[in-house]
Amino acid sequence: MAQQTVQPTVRKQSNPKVEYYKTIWKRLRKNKAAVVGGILILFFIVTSIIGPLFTSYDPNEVDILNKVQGPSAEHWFGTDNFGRDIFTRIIHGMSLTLFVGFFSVVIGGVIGVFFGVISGYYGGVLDTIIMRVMDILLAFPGIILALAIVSVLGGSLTNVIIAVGIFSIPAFARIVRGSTLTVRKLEYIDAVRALGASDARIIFKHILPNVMSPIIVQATLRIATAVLTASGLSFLGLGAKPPTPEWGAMLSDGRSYMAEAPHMVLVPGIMIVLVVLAFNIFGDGLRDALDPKMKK
Amino acid sequence: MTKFIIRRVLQTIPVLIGVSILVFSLMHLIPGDPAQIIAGEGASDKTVEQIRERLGLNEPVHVQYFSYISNALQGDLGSSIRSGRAVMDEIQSRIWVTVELAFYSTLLAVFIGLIAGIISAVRHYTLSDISIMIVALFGLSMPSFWMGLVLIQWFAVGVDWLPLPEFLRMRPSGWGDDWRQVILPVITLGTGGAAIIARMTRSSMLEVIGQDYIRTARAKGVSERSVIYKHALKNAMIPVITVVGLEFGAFLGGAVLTETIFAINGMGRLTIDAIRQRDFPIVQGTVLVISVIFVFVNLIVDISYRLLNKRIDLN
Amino acid sequence: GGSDKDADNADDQNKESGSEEAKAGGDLILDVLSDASSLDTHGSNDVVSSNIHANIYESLVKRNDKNEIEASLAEKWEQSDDVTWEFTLRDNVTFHDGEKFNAEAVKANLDRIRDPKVASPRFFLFEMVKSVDVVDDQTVRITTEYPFAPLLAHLSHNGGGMMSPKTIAADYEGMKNGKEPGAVISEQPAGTGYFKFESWETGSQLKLVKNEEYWDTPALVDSVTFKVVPESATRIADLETGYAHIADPVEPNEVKQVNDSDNATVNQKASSSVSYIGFNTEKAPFDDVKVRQAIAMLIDKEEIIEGVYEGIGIQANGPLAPGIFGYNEDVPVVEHNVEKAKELLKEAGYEDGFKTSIWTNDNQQRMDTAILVQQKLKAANIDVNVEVMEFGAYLEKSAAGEHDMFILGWSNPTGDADYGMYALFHSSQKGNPGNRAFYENPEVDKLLDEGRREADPEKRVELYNQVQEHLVEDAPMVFIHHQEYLTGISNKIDGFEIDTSGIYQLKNVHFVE
Amino acid sequence: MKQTEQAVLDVRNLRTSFYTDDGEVRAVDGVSFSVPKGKTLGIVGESGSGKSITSLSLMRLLPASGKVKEGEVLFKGQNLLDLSEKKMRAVRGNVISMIFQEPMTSLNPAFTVGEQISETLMIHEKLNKKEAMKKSVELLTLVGIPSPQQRVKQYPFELSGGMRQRVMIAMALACNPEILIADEPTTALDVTIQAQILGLIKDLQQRLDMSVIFITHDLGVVAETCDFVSVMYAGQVVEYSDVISLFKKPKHPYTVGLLNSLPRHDIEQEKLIPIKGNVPNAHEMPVGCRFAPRCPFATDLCRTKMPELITDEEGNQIRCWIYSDQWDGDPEVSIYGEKRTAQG
Amino acid sequence: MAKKELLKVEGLKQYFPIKGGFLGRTVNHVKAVDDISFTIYEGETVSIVGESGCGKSTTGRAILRLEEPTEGKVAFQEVDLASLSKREMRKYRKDLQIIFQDPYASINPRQTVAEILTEAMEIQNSVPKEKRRERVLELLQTVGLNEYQADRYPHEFSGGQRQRIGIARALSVDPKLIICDEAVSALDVSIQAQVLNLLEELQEKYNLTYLFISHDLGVVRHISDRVIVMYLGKIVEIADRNSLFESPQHPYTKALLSAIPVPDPEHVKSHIVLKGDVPSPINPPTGCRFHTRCPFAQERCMKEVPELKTHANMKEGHQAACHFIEEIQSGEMNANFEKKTYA
Ligand SMILES: Nc1ncnc2c1ncn2[C@@H]1O[C@H](COP(=O)(O)OP(=O)(O)OP(=O)(O)O)[C@@H](O)[C@H]1O
Ligand SMILES: Nc1ncnc2c1ncn2[C@@H]1O[C@H](COP(=O)(O)OP(=O)(O)OP(=O)(O)O)[C@@H](O)[C@H]1O
Ligand SMILES: [Mg+2]
Ligand SMILES: [Mg+2]
Repeated sequence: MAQQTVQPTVRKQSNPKVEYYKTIWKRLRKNKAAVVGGILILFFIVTSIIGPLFTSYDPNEVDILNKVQGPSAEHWFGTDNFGRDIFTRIIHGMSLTLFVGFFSVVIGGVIGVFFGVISGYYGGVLDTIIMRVMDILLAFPGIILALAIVSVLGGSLTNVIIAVGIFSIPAFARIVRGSTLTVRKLEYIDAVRALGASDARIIFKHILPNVMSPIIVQATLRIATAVLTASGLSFLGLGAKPPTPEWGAMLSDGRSYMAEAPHMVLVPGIMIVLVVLAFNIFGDGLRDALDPKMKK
Repeated sequence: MTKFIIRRVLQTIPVLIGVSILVFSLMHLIPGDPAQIIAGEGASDKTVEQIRERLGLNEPVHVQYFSYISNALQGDLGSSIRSGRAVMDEIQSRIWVTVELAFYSTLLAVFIGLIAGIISAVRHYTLSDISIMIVALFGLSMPSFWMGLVLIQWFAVGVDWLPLPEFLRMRPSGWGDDWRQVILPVITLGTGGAAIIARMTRSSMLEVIGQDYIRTARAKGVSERSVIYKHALKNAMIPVITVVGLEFGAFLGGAVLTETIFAINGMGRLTIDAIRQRDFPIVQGTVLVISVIFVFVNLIVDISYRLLNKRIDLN
Repeated sequence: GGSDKDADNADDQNKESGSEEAKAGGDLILDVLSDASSLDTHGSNDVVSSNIHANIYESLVKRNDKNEIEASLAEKWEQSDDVTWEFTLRDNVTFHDGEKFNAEAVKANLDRIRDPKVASPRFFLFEMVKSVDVVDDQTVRITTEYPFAPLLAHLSHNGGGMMSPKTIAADYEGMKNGKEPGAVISEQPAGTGYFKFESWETGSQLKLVKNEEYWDTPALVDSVTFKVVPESATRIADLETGYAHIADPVEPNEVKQVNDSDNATVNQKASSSVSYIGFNTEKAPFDDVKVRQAIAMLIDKEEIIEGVYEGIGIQANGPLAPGIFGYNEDVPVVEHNVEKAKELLKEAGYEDGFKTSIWTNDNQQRMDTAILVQQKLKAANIDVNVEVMEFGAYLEKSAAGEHDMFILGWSNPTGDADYGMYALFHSSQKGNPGNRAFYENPEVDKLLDEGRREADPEKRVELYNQVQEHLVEDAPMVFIHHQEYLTGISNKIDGFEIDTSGIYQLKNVHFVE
Repeated sequence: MKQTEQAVLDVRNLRTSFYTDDGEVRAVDGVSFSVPKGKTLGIVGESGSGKSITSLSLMRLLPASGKVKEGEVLFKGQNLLDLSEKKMRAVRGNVISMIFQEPMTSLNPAFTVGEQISETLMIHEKLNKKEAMKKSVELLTLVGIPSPQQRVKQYPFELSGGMRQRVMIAMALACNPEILIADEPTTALDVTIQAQILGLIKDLQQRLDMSVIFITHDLGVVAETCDFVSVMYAGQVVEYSDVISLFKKPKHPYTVGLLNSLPRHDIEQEKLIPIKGNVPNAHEMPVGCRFAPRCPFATDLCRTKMPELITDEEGNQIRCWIYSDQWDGDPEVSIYGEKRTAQG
Repeated sequence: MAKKELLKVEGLKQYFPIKGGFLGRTVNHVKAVDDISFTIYEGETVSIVGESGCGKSTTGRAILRLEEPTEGKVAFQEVDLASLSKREMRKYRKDLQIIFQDPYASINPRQTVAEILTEAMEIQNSVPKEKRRERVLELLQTVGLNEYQADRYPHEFSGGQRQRIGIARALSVDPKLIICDEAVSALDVSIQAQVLNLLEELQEKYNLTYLFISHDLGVVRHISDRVIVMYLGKIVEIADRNSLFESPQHPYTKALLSAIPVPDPEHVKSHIVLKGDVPSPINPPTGCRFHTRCPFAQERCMKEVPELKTHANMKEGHQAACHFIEEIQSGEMNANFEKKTYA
């Protein structure tokens, strides 16, 4: 069978590991969307860390006299119904939003990946059982699950994170299972098996690293979904506890002022869009960069 | 084919049992006593106890579950502990509106998503591709409830060029009275789906366009138009259809926010209200029905796979 | 439907005259927050359901706007001794289903609400009733187990609404076949009220039509449709676009928007309810009255009313709203005074403050209140954690006494001090029945018990005044305000009223031009 | 030689490049050959030597990143590279047809075999659906598929690899093309099936008087099916000759190397003599002769200057300094002498 | 030469279940390998040839217990591998190694060459930790790679070089038997020759035994001592190399040999073109599995399974499974062959 030969790259004096990541990095850099998304994400992260140092208000300081004011020089994004500075709250809420996105994906990802890999690697009855359970989770209306969790554990950011995390388990499990099935069939897995490697070694050293790219891509995209879901939960009154400046909650607080003070709804709304957008764009770019088929 | 369908239907049984156990245990884990909620803030303990007795809530949980499931197997999903109406009736009067909403939203999503995705794929890396994808990403990133609120604000407070309060009229049942009522909720719900489908179509088309058989078609002298719309699209539809199925499912379960904002009396709101009121039978009923529909939609998806690509062996 | 169209035509004709005269007919549309849970007046205990019930059912007596008991289905009544009451019924009344209203009907209703099999959530209203006897067709006798002064007030409550005995019998029949109590009644409710049930699509809308055979002057509009619109912004949109005639409730911060619009105004009506911040008086540090008093002084009620309720509502000094029977207008006012509060805390040994939590359910105003409280208590170094819970969980956990501070409200549909205080402060009512502060004061218990049994209104007022003084002293709660009902009313209609317990009075509503 | 014979297709100095992230890849860099009427030209060479890209360049079916930079593809004197896209479409599948290596992936999984064959007929012969289907059945009979009536209604996955390849052939032959390009048509197939297919192509060629371009890396196949052979190395033609002389008297050191590396089942060999080293990196082609780094005869001249493709009096072509006047190595060197004899 | 048995396969069967029906029951089996027996002696190279799907790889995998065999015994140095627990088997894996066809898929793209080789030693603990690096470099040299390439990633190597990495990995644990599953099929001829020569050198140097799986008869003739021909899960012929190539006995072997094009334009050769395709191993033909394509097939072939044995006219050690070997050989039986000569 004829095989397209990948030519040996004979570049000298370069660390191969660095070289490997350099290739990905290079492709990633070529992808304009990924660059824009990455810069935005970086911007958000940096702002969420150092931003609070530069705001001149306390995010929770009530100032009834100045409530519901439109944007002005003192209050760039105006004030809310307690006279709190929306700009300050947005900045302080940024880390929360990123937190929710990040940790819920970590929870969903770790559990989902674990079950997906086990399912795909061992197959058989175990696979059937795990996948049926995932079907149950998938068929179970997510918002109800979240509602139940938040009701059991109480409304807080942590619980929203748990809820959204559980939401995303089936997605990870399915993707990882699929990739595991492909990787498991590859000959190098048989080769290490023939060397006497244990299942644990095969899974952790050989399968996981090779199913990483779909996981990473899924994770970035899921962060976006998580942020949206969390804000939806806040909208239903199940989000972070007040007066936490979580954006979904801010948005929900502002809705009865929509006519009077649209900025209360527009500002957090647009911020959510921007963050979600950034992760989506980046995730997309990453997918293209990691997928050799998408190479121009 | 029939054999396949029967098998798939049988396979859903364990899933549904799992779902019912899950919802049953969740509902019982949640703090909040239905008797107390029915009795209200100031009812005496005696009243609460009487209600609890009447609802059979004093039985051990597993007894409650088995009596529930044995009734359910006989087609009796019980009755609402709040209104006393049969769960089936409650669901029946709401399900169609939700299904319709999901259906129209899916149609919108597919229609816009496919067109955008194909254009984007065919002209990939051109300006139109990039702008379509940017718009799609925006659609995807917009919280649906936010979009709903903004739409309502526009239409209600009125921009002069769109003075159509009819858009906002709440419907007594279904969409009977005025088709325009359907527009805003469907836009609200369908936008995200359209974006997802557009992106899926694009990547699927790009993948297919690189396949050997597309080259074969060109080598036969087939026109470019035919290559795209005949040879590529039919193959590219397969992953898109999966997404369509999942989206439909998500629309069904996830319409709560849209239903709340547009005062649509659908399954989502029924479920949420029932959870808040600890109306166990209703919650169990709605979750089961939504799960059944979800499973059913996936079955349809699998059948359409088969119709699109005879290769897929249903067994 | 058709009536809508008729109304429009009528509007057109009236345009020329421009006069504001009452005009019969038309379909009145109300956007309401949520749906009734049951049409069985014994079957639920929420305001939304009551609002529907009030239009279909009538009670033996009713309260007028001055909080005085008036005749309704009972023409007159007398108390033969402390525990026996005799009611003479009107004889020209029939139920919507054609049944005659008589003493049997009254008995059937009052027996049913007390039937443990029915397990009515409104049982507490008639818990003290020992028996209901038919004296003759037009006379009914009610005997209570102990002297119970507010019986008439309780009878005026929606829970005392009269349903057709035929439907009651049918409902019992249904229960035999495994139906839930009230299921049959909800399908075909029949009362004596000025509106008749027409149709109900649960979760979506409920329609009532005018009762042409009403024993008194009938209602003015042809029909009333209650539509469920959970999202406030959407209700306002409906009102402003003229699609709905009444929107209830309007959020405090939307009042301005509605009043500024050309086609609607907000109807404000003082209520008989109270909002409060309670303490778990069994739990440290709130078992120390000084701490409670200190916090009462730290909280700035005015700021809460201004900040959360846009200045709408009356500051509360006690649990009873002005106008309620037993209201004490001389009760001392707790002033907002940070310095004094700090002193008290110092005396109590909490000079450096403490950590605690405040619970609320996911109601926007209560959450906002919690935030303001949190801010205010910071002044005394009290670190408050706001816990938001979903209502069901909130009720269960607060009834179990797991809380520190909590925000709740209490409405008073009977307009009597007993309803307004017994459940909240009597030590027998701890937990679910209402005393979530777990307040216990033997003196107060005694006064409340006496208040119930005392027949003489003068003496009762005296007893309740004392209770209110105790409450200020003991501070089991910080009473924040008596809210006002905010209802959006379209300029197309007139004659709308709402009573102090939040029940719409739709009899005189009519369309105008 | 055979230059006298009429050439249906004449490829002159074809150069095709890909423009990738890493720069230009000259996949085809100076390819010339001609295909006489009714004869078979074989193109051999290792993987990546540019065989497929050459054929796709002729058909103008290069992927988006590829471009023909230079050269002419003369079909009966007409340069195909100058045709409008529309005219080119009329050529494809009609005058020049192509069969690809992977029969499974080269057929559209979503359409029946009949639909796919008919499509060609409907485009070029303007047949209606029914006629086209009828003709499709005939074509399937022609390529030796049993019960063609049923087969036309089946989908590619329902056929075995060999049958799929027959369908591809039927599709290619539908409009009686003058030239058939077969790009490794049997590589994915088993030997016994390969034998069937090769026999079939040969058979049809004779019956329809087609010219065939046969691309393969299997020298055995070349020996059995081709009249002329073009040997490619790293994007260039290094040797072109009739098949007998190529095997008997190979001239290019690479051709010799290939033959020596080949294990044979029909004779016993002591030892294989491999070519040293690897095919050069597409991005870092040697400056001189591209084979020089692996060539046992290479001199400084070879390493610094690229030899031209020269045509000898017989019409055979060779790209090697040894046959030029400038050769600075051993003047007595005899390349084909290095070839192991059959008796090993 | 007294030959020492290294591997003895007896009655090996490998059936793969086909799931289907309600609730995914097993409805049928792919009889990938159906009762085969053979022996490999130390230091020799035995090849298995046959068309795609005839069960060559499955045999190799079953020997290594990469798939648990359905039935049969695989004795390695007289120890029945099938009877070992998974843990014990892992120790034995040191002696049995495999090299795969696809040089791209058979090494983990995320490990450097050194990591790949070290891991093998680590798993078997065959080389002390401090000596591993040294051994890696040694191995690289053995397979003709350079030391400086030790820390490179697979994508930086060409196909032939990767195959060398695969060989080095197999060698790293000092195996006795190496199964080469199409180990050179994916390589270009010029590279293939390099690798084949390497394999031969290593065999001499370390007294390795090869089970060489291939469909390329040229390669097989070049490298093997003995050859096994398989058809649809069964062995149809076993013989030493010369005997097989010079006097093939089974009609299938004959057809196979004749179907291969010879790189010599002057060699005019008649091909036996078999009709039809290889039947499905799910429902293999009854009797002799080759009868559906065999030009000599008789009634008997459809009913009786022929035994693999040495017929009268055959050399010692040459076995074939056909009812009519002798009749065909003597020309008594007429084939309805389609014989054909190209061009
Ligand atoms: N799309 C592409 N982008 C960049 N380079 C390409 C592309 N397609 C082919 N090439 C390069 O062009 C050269 C020639 O490829 P080609 O497919 O013609 O080889 P081949 O001789 O047909 O090989 P094989 O025997 O493997 O089919 C190779 O070096 C390959 O890497
Ligand atoms: N895991 C499996 N499950 C089901 N069937 C299998 C499995 N592995 C192999 N088979 C089937 O067993 C048969 C023999 O396969 P095997 O891979 O051994 O063939 P092979 O002779 O190595 O072919 P090739 O030359 O194509 O590599 C084939 O029909 C194949 O489809
Ligand atoms: Mg090629
Ligand atoms: Mg194999």
